[in-house]
Amino acid sequence: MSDLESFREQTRAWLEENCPQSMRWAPRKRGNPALADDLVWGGKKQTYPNADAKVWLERMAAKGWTAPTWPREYGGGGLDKAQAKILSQEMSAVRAKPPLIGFGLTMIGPLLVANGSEEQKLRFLPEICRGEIRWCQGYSEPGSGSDLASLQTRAVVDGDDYVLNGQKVWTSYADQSDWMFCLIRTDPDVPKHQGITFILLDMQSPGVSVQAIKLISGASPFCETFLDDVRVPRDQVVGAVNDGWTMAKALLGHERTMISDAFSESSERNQLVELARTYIGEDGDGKISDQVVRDKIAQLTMNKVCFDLTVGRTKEAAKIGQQPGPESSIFKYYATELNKDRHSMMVSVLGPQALGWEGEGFEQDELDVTRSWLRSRGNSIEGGTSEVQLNIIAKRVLGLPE
Amino acid sequence: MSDLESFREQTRAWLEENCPQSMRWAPRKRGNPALADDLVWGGKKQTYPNADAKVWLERMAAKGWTAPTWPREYGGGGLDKAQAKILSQEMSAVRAKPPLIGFGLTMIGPLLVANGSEEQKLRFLPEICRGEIRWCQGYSEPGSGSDLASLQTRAVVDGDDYVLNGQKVWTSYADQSDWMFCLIRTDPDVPKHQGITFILLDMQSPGVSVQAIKLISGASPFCETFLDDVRVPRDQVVGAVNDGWTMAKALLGHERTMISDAFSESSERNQLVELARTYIGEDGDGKISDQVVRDKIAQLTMNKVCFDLTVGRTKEAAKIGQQPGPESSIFKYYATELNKDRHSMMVSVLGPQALGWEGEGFEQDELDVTRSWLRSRGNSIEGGTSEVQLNIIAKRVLGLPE
Amino acid sequence: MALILNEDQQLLKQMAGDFVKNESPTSRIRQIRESGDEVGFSRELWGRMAELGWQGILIPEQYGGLGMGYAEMACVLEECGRKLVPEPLLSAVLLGGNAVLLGGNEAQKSELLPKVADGSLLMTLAYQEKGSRYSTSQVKTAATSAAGGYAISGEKVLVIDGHVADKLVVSARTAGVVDDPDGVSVFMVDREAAGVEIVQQTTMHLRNSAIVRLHDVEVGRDALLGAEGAGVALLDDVIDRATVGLAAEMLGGSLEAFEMTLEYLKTRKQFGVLIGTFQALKHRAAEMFVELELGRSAVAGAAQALDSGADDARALVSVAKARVSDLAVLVGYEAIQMHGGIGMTDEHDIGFYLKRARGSELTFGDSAFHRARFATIQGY
Amino acid sequence: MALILNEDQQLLKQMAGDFVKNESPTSRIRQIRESGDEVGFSRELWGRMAELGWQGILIPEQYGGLGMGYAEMACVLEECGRKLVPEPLLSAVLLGGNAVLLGGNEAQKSELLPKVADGSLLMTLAYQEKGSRYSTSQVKTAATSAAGGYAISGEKVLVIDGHVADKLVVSARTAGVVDDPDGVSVFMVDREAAGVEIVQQTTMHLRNSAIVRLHDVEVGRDALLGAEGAGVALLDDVIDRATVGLAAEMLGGSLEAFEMTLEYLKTRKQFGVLIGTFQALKHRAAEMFVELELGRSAVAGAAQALDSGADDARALVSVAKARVSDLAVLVGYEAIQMHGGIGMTDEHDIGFYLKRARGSELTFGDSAFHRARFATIQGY
Repeated sequence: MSDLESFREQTRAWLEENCPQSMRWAPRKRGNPALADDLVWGGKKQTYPNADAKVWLERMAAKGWTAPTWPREYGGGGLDKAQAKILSQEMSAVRAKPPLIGFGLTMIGPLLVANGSEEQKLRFLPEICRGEIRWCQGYSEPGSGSDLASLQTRAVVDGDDYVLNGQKVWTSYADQSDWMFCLIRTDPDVPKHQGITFILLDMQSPGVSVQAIKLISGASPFCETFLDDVRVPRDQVVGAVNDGWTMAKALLGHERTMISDAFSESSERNQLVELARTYIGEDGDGKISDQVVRDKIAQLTMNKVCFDLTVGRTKEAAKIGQQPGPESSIFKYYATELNKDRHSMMVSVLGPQALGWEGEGFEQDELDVTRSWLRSRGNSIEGGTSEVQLNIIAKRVLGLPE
Repeated sequence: MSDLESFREQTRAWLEENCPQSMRWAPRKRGNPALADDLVWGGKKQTYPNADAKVWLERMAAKGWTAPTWPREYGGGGLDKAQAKILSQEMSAVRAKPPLIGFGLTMIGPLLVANGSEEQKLRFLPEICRGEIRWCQGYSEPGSGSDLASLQTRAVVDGDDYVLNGQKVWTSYADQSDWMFCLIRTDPDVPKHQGITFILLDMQSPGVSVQAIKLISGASPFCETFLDDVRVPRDQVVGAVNDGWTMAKALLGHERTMISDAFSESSERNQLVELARTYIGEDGDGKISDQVVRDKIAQLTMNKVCFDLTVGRTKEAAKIGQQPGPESSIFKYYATELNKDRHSMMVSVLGPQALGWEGEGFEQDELDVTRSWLRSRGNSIEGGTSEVQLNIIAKRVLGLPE
Repeated sequence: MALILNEDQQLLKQMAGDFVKNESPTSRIRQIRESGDEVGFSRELWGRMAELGWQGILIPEQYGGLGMGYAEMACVLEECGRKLVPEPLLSAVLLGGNAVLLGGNEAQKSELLPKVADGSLLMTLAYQEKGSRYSTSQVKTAATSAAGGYAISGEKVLVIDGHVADKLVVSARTAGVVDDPDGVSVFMVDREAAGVEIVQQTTMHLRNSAIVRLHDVEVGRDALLGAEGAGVALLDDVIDRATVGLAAEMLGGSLEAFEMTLEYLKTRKQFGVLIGTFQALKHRAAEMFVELELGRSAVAGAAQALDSGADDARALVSVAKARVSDLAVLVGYEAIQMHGGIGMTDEHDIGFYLKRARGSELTFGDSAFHRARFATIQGY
Repeated sequence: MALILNEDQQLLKQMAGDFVKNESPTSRIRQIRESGDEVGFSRELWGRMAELGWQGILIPEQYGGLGMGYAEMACVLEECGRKLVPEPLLSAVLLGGNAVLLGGNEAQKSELLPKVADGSLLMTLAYQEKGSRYSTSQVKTAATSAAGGYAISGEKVLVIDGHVADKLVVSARTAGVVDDPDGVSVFMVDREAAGVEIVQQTTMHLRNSAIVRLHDVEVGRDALLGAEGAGVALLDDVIDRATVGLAAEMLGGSLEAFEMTLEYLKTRKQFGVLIGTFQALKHRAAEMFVELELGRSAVAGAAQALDSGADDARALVSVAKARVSDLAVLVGYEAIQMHGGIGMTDEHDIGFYLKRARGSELTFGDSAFHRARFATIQGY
C-alpha cells in the first residue's frame, strides 16, 4: 500500500470516528445557504450552534486540519497537496461540515504564510487555526466605492506606533470580529496606488467603534468602522510599508473567487421549478402551465449550466497545473448577474405572495425569497462592481484601448 | 360659409375630379412599404409607374400643390397653414397618393425657401415643384461615419468657380439624382465644425462619377460619389461660405424625422400576428399556439403603441404651437431599434422558411421578410447611429457631464 | 386624443407636486415604518387633500365631486408616486369609489359617493385571495342566501388600506365553482359588522394592506353592487381604473428614482472623475429616459382612453401597466446599481423605490399577465 | 468531464486552423456565390481533408475511421466555422454518416462507412418538409409497400448539400398520420434512382441546400435504416449529433466575427479617437466575450456528454444549441452595428457572418425550441 493509500485509510477511519453525526451535511440540504448559520466562524464572540460543533473544531484543530496545508509549527496540518486532496475527498465522503470557516483561514492566513514576518506567523496563525480569532477586512471607505485606491484613512508614525484616523465601510461582520486587516494611507504625497500600507488592527483597541449597516433586505451583514486616534504597533504591518496595494491585490482576487463560488452550488438549480409548480401550477403532463415562465426558467437554468461548465473548465485546467484562462475573468460578473436574475425571477413566480415583509399572510419561505432577492441586488456591487468587471475584461482580456 | 369652408369644398371637388383612381391608396395597403415603388420621386431619370402618375403630378404641380405652402412665385401653392392642413385632410379623404416625394420637397427646398438667394429660389424651386429634378444628399465620407464634421472633401476657389475633389459615400440614390446638396471643406485651417460650406452640385458636371453600393440585403439604395476636379460656380453656395454646418444641422434634423416617420405607420402592426398564425399555428381559441411567441409579439406591439403615443404627444404639442419636448429626442433611436426588433422577430416566426435568398422553395413574401430584415439592420446606423442618439440624449436632455 | 396636458391640468399637476413636496417628503414613509403607526397615514393630510378636491376628481358633480377624469387623477397620482405618499387615494377613490360608481344603483351612489368625494368615507376592494394571483374569478369566498340577504364567509388578502377602510367591497361566489367567470357577486361590508376580522399586514413595499376574514358575515340585499353573479365584469372594470391610477403612481416613482440617480451621476466621483462621465452609464441613463418617455405616453394613452370611453381602453390599460411595471423595475434596479453600496443601505431612500416598484408590479397583474391579456383582447 | 482540450486535441485544432486559414479564406465563399458554381465546394479540398482524416474522425476504426469523438470533431468544425468553409462535413459525416452508424445494420455499416470515412461517398439527411419546422415527426412523405420493398413519394426541403449527395437518407411515413411520433421510417435513396428530382436552393446564409422530390421512388428492404416505424428516435439521435457539430461551427463563426469587430474597434477612429475607447462599446464587447466563453463551455459540455454517453447528453445538446444560437445572433448584430455603414455593405465579409448566424440558428431548432425541449427533458 502506498503512503497515500495508507494516509487515505487512516484519514477515513479517523473522520468516521471523530466527526460527530450532527456535523455532517444532510444529503439534500447541502448548499442551502440558510444552513450557513450552522457553520463556525470562530472568534471570541462565537457562540457554538451546539456542543458537537465545538468538539469537532477542537478535534480538527488538534490535528492541524482546519488549515491542512499550513506548516505544523503555525498550527497547520503540514500536509502536501496530494494529502490535502485526499483529506478533502474523505471529508466529502462522510459529508463532514467544515469545522471552521472565515477570512482568517481563506484570506489573511494565506497572506501571512506567504508574506508575514516570523513573529506575525507565530502570533496569529495558531490562533486562526484554533478558531480563536475572527477577522474582518477593512478596505472600502465612504467615497471610495469601486475606486479602492482612493482611500483616505491615514496613519502617522508616533514612536513605535502608527496612529490611525478615518472610517471604513462595508466591513463584513466587523461587529463579530476580533481583528481587522486593513489598507491605510501612510504616505499622502505619492500617487494613489502607492503610499498605502497593509495593517493588522485589534478591534479592541481604544478608539475603534463599530456600527452595523442595515441593508434594504433588512439584514446587517456589513458595518461601518470608525477609527479615532487608534494606536497600532508598527510590527503589525504586513509586507513593506507603502506596499499595501501589492498585498491587497492578492487578497482581492481571493474575495472575488469566494463570492462567485458562493453561487456555484447546483442543488438550488430547480428551486425555481418547484416554486413555479406551486405558485403557477402545472398542466396534465406535469409541465409548468405558463409557457412563458417555463421558457424563462429554462433560460436561467441553462445559464447556470453554462456557468458551471465554465467553472469546470478552469477547475480541470487547475488540476493539470494550468493557470486559469481568460474564462475566469467572467466568474464574478456572471455569477452575480445570474444570481440576481434568478432571485428576480423567483419574486415574479411568487407574484403577490412576494409582497410580504413579516407577520401574517406570508410563509417564512416566501419572506425569505423576498429578502434574499433584495440582498442579491448587492452582489454586483460588493467585491468589485459589474461595471468594474467589464472594464477589467475590456482592458486586460480584450486589450481595448484606454 | 367661411373662406376656409369654401376652400375645403373647392379642394374636395377638385381632388375628386382630378385625382385619377389609380393614384389613390387601396384602403388596406396604405403604409405598406412595398408600395413606395409606385411613388414618383421626380427627376430626369424618372420613369412613371403609369400614365396616371404623370397626369396627377402635372395637375397638382400646375396648382402649386406639390409644395402647398411655398410662395406661388417659386412654383408653390401659396397656402397658409390652415389651408395646407385642409388640403392634407382632403387628400386623405380621397386617399390620394402624394403626387411627388423626395429630398427636393422635404429637405433642400425648405432650406432654399429660408436661406437661398433670390436667384437660387427662382432657379431651383419651380423645377423641384414640377418634379423635374431629383436631389441627393452628399454628407458622409469614407472615414467620417458618425463624425460628420471630420469630412475631407475639399473645395478651392478658382476664378468664379470652386474646384472640388474628394469622395462621398452613403449618398441615397445618387445614381437616380440630378443634383446633390453637399458639405465641402472650404477652409482646412479652422476647427472642424467651421470651414465647411453647403454647396449645390450638378451631377452632370464633368468629374462626377457614381457607383452603387450593394448592401447585405442585396439592394443598392446608396452610392459612392467620386469628385475629381469638379467645377462648381460660386453662386451655388447656400448660406454663407464656411457656414455650411449651420445649414446642415437644420437638414439633419429633417432627415432624422423622416427616418422615424417611415416606421410609424400602424397598419403593419399585426403583420407579425398574421405570420405567426401561418407559420406557428393557432389553438382552438384562435390564440397563437406558442405562448412564448405570442408574448414576444404582444411586447413588440405594445412597444409600437407606446411609440405611436409618444409621437402623438409631439404632434399634439405642435398643433397648439409648442416646440417638440424632450420626448422627441427618442424618436430616431426608438423607431429604428423597434423596427430592427420587429424584423428580427419576423425571421424567427418564419423559421426555416426565412432561409431563402432567391429561387425555388420560398415564396416571394418570405424572401421579402428576409431581405427587409437584413436591410433593417442599417436603420440604427444611417441618419445618426443609435450610439450617437444615446450620446445626444445623455448630453442635451439629461445634462450628464462630458 | 388628448395626450398632453392642457393648462388646467398643468396647473393641477404643479399644485399637486408642490403640495407633495412640502407636505409629504419621502421621510414620512420611513417615519411611519419606524414608528409602527397603525393608521399608516395622516388623517389631517387626508383632510387637506379633500380640501384640494383630490378625492372628488373622478366623482361626478351630481355626487359632490369635480367630475374630472383620469387625465387629472393621473396628474395627482404621479406626483404622489414621486414621494410614496401613503394616503389612501388608490383604495378609497379608485377601488372603493369606483366600485360604487360603476356598480351601484342610484340610491347607493347618492348615499356613498359624496362621502367618498369629501374624504369622510374610506372604502376599499377586497378581491384577492391567497393563490388567486391576478384573477378576479378565482374566488373561494362564498355568499349564501340568508334571511333578508346573504351570509359571507372567506378570507381576502392584501386588501389595500383594508386596516382603516370603513366599508369593504368584497367579491364572493353566489354560484359556480372557483375560476368560473360567472357566479361572482360584489358586496359592501361594514368593517364593524359582526364576523369581520381585520389583520394588518406588513408589506415589503410599504403599501398599507390587510387580511380580511369574514365569518358568516350577514349583509342585506342592498349590500349587493350590480347584479348577482355578474361581479367579474364589475371587478375587472374597477381594477382597470385603479390600474391606470397605480400606473400613474408608478410613473411618478420611476421619475423620482431616475432623477435621484441622475443627480448622483452628476455629483459622485470615482477614479477622480464624475461617474456621470462614464459612457456606459450615460447610455444606460439615456435608455432609461427612453423608457420613461414611453411610459409617460402609455399612462397618458390609457387615461385618455378611459376618459373618452374608447373601445380599446382595456387594451391600453394593459399597455400602460405592462410598460410601467417593466419601467419601474428597470429604473429601480439601475438606481441601486448606479448608487453602489450606499444604494443597498436601508438608510438611503432609493431602496424604497425599488421595493415599491416591484410591489406595484405585482399588484393588478405584472407585465407578462398584461401582455397575455393584451394579446387576448387583440384576438391572438 | 473533459471540458478542456488534451494535447492531441490542441494539436488537431491547431492544424485544422492552419489548414483553413491557408486553404479556405472567407473569400472562397464569396467566389463560389459570384461564380454561381453548382457544386458549391471544392472536391480537391475535400480530398485533402480526407487525407487529414476529418471525414473519419467520428467513424470507428473497424469501419476505416479514426474512432475519435465529438470533442475532436468540434475542434475541426469550430475552425471550419471561422471561415465558413463550404465542404460538406456536416451533411456527409454528421447527418448521413451518423444515420448509418446509429441506424444501420452490420452490412450497411460495413459497406458504407468506409466510403464516408475516406470521403468518397457523400450522404445527407432529407427530413425537413415545408412547414415541418424543427419537428422530425411532421412527415408527409409516404413510403408504401411495393414489390420487394417500398415506393416513396414526397418533397423534402433544405436538404443540406442535397445537390451533390450520392445517397439521401430520407424520412417517410410507413404508418400513422402527420405528427404521429410512431410510423416514421428512414430509408436510403440513391440520387440516381428513378423518380428522384433534385433542385438546388439559394439560401440567405450560403449553406448549400436542395429540394428533393421523390416520385414513386422504389427502394428495396435493405434501404431501410433501423426498424420500420421507429425512425423518429433515430432521426433525433442523428440530428442531436449534427447539432453539436453545427454548434461548434457556429462558435467558430462567432469567434471570428467577434475578433474582426475587436480589431475594428482597435483601429477605427471617430471624433478623433479610436472607437474602442468608448466605454459603452467596451462594455458591450466585454459582454460578448462573456457569452463567447459560456458558449465555448456549452459546446464542450455537449461534445463531452456525447462522447461519454452521458444520460444528460440530449439536455446538454439543447443547452449548446440554444446558447450558440443566441450568441451567434448577438455577435452578428453587434458586429454589424459596431462596423457601422461598412458593415452593411455586401462588399465586407462581416455580413456573411450575420447571415450564417441566423441561418444556423434556424437549423435544427432555434433557442426557443431548445429551451422548450430542455424543459421537457428536465421534466417541467
